[in-house]
Amino acid sequence: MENTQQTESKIIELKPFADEMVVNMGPQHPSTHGVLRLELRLDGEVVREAIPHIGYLHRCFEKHSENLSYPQIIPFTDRMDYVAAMNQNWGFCLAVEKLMVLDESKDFEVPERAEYLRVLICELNRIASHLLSFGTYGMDIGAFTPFLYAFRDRERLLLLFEKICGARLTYNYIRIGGVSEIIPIEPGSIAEQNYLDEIEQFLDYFEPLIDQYNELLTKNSIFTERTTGVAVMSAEMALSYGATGPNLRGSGIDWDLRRDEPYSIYDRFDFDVPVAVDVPELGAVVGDCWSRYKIRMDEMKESIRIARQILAEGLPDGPVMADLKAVRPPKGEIYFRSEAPRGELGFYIVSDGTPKPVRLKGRSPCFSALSALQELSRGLMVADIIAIIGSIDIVMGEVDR
Amino acid sequence: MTLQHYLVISAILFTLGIFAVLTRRNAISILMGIELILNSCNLNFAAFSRFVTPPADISGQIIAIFGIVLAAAEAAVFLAIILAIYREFGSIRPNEVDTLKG
Amino acid sequence: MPDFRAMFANSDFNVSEGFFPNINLQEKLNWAEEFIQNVLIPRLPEAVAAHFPVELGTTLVMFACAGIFVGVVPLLPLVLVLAERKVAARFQNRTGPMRVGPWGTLQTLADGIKLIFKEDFIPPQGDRLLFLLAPYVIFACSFAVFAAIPFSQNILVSDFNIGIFYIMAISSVIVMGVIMAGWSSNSKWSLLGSLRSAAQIVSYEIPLGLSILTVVMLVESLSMTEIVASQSNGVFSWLIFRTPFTFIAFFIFFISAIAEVNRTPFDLPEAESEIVAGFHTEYSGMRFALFFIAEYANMFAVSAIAVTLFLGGWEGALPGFDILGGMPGFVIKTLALVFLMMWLRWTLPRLRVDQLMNLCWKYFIPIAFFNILGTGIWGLIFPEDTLVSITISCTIIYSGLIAAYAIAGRVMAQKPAPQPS
Amino acid sequence: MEFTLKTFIFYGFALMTVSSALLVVTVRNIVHAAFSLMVTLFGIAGLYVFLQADFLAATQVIVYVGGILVLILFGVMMTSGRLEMPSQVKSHIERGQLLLGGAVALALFMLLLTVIANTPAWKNRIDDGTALPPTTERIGELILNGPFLLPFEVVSVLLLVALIGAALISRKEVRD
Repeated sequence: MENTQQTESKIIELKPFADEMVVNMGPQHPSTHGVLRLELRLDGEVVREAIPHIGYLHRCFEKHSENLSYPQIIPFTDRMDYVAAMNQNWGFCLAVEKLMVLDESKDFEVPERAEYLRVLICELNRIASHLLSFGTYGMDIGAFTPFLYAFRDRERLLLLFEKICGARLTYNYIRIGGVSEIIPIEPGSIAEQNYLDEIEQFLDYFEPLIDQYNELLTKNSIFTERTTGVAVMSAEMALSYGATGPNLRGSGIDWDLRRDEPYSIYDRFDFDVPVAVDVPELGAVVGDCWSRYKIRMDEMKESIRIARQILAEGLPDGPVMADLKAVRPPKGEIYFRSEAPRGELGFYIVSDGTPKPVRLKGRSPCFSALSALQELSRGLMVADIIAIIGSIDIVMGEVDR
Repeated sequence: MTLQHYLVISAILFTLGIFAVLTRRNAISILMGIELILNSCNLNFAAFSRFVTPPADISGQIIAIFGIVLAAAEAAVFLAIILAIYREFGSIRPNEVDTLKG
Repeated sequence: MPDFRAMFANSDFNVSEGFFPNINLQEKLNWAEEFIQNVLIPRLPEAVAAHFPVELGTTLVMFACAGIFVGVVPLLPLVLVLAERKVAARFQNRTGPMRVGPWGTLQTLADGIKLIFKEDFIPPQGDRLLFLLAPYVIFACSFAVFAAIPFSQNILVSDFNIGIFYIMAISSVIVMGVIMAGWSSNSKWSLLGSLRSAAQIVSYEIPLGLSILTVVMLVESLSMTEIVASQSNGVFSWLIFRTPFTFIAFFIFFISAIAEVNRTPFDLPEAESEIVAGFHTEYSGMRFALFFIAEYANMFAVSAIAVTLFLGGWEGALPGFDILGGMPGFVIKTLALVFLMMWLRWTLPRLRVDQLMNLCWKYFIPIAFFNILGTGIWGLIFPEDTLVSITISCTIIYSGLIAAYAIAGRVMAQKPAPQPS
Repeated sequence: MEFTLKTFIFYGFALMTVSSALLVVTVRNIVHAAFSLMVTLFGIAGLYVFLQADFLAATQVIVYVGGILVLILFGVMMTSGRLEMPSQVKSHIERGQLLLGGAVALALFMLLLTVIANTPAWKNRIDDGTALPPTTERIGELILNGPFLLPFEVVSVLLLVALIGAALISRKEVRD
């Protein structure tokens, strides 16, 4: 009896809050968006601490890349953010292209037609990515129907991608120096016209739907109750955690690489960068889950605007691939960042002049955003954790790489 | 069925309740014993109301209803105290809760 | 209420009318015996009749009735599950199940058969006994509720004089099954779900009961048949239109009922995106099917209660629905409410725990108390239902609705579409 | 006494009540004890039905099973952790407690049986099966318009006090 009492008192000392419960949310959980594992220390329903554990999807992509030639790495980037694989391809290709022209002697330019195709496809891909985010966020909050609406529309987009590159999820479409020519679309051909018409039809069909979705979910009072004012990420906090993309703009910071550090041909298009503002009617404050979510809904409209401008201009003539004998960048290193749907996608590449990189490092936006989860979730409830994960919109393939 | 049937049942319940209160070492078990006792009393009231008083007089049932209400109040306060004790001592066994100052 | 003793006494037992005789709690156990005494024995040969074991026969008759009941009522969830899937599919631009049977009508049957043959997994670290018992507790309670639901004048199992009170009592026992299931699974998700569920059901029982109380105050009876009988003078004698307060009470009742049966937007106990599946996370096979059946039976039951209490029950007052004692009208009204529940489920997101509790304790319970007060005052002013009282009541309801609509419309119009940037 | 279906069911309820009450007292696992208490309470509700106290039976189920028992189970789960010690560590004191408690309880039971057996006048009163009028209305009248008005009000105040008190006691102190 004496003994047991002693051990008991020890236990009490070790565990000061007797009413605490430790729950593992994930890696197998319906709404951790893949294989994120959260170690929740709960006091009833209130979260004392949510500690993210990552690495369940780690594939050593960066180490792997050291033994691959540059074009061979592109399919690996597909698997990073598999929801927006086009943008991942593009980010990597942009970095390599930049690396290639580091040495003044070598000079090549991505053909104009390829640039247009890249912007068009990547903006459509951004819509597809945000659609998925919208749908799953609805499902996280408990509304099942928006999810199926989102997938219905995403399906049409995937068919468009399939038509141009043959794949639906991992495209490997954007190549170093241009875009893939597996399914060639001749300039000025009927095929090209048909393809652009189909995109136009999709945009005409989809644009009014965004307003419908806003009515269905964004302004739904239960949805706003659940998401407004929850997990407010202040501008300082967003900056210090390195949150980018919609998460940063959701915190009220007006920053978009497409506009502020224009790469490719983004400076030719006219588009706005949605930034969160307080919406008192709905109770939304800058930096809460609702703002982050709303940025994505607004960005879809901007992507449509860009795509429409391209469709209005028409694709320029010319080749879609630069005249590159071999991808063999000069000695040097480069860090290049681009605006992927989930934020700044950066690639740091060190080259020693061989066809394979010496070192490659990806800077994935979700990883940085996820690191804010621990601070954001303190003192909230279990249901709020789900709302936060959905609103920062992580893709585990990109976090773990 | 005679009145005695009910009285014997209620006597058994009462005894078991007393036994639980005397021997169980967990405050919640003791609460359950008390509930048994209260129930045996209520059963007695209802039985007497049926067998002893004239059929139209159902005062016994009303007393039993009051008994149920009291049991509810008692359980609520009891469990609140148990929770407070558990937070303080990390145990709800009465013989371990022996500190007068919190 | 017709005198059923008299009906039995003249021995001409009309099966179509009186197969489910009305009984009173005071006459409990008597009807089966009388059925044997008055209907069966006179038709038996003399020699058999003299030695007929009446007690045993009574028991058998009662078990047979129970068997019919237990056999027939579970068919209801089978239909409702299919209906839910089809309704959901229509809401989501899909077709729903189409493969099994014509238009997928046999899909639930196929699923049920599949579930029967699935492995019945029992968590090895859990509490085996309680784990096995829990589905039966929930199943039994949700079907015991049907014993007091009057499908029509004659089609009801039993007319308790405390009918609605009995229903509340039985449905409050479901909580125990939920806690049992959650605790015995030895899973934290199950435990969280069951505690959520218990807290939710216990809380929402209060506005539910208070809303029922307004009806009971007007009818001055707890008996389900009497509640329906008081609504027999056309649509405007339905209790929902009787006073403005019962109109509010109906909505409180219905929303609380949705919370009681754990459906969206109150489906926190089984919120699949938060706590996996709540209290039935660890269940599989037939036991899971039992939970599923019980859930849909509950859904039908609360809708049926809402129809009985507020929407006139079998007293349809809709032309053409008086066949079979008004049962089709009753079923149609009930299914309309069930459809409303499905509609809500496939449209709305889910609340959070604290919001759920806020809604209950800060809004519903005070409003429900206010309703009781108002109904009492209304009863003092208009002791009898007259044309005047109903006219005043309907006028207040309609003007209130119009005012609410106008205010809501103005608020919506003022709200600019939030446009960041 | 004639053995009818009614008596059969009565004995069923009685057996259910008593045996599950025995389980409540003897079972080690406190959650099992709570669930057997549920069966006991149901059995008692059944006995109330036999006493033609239908309102009381429904109240019993609503308040006890739907309310108090849920509270008890919540209490068990909130304080679970190291509830029941393994049986080996039972000390002498507790064995003595068991013996003493058993003796007291047995003596009490004997005393009660003696009293029941020797009570005059109405001791063998038989349920003649006469139907009582519905009780709900009478209860309402007696409580709200009769001699039980004052106790009713007092009880309602008591409930309120208990509610506030319980909320106050179990409220979590702000840890500094």
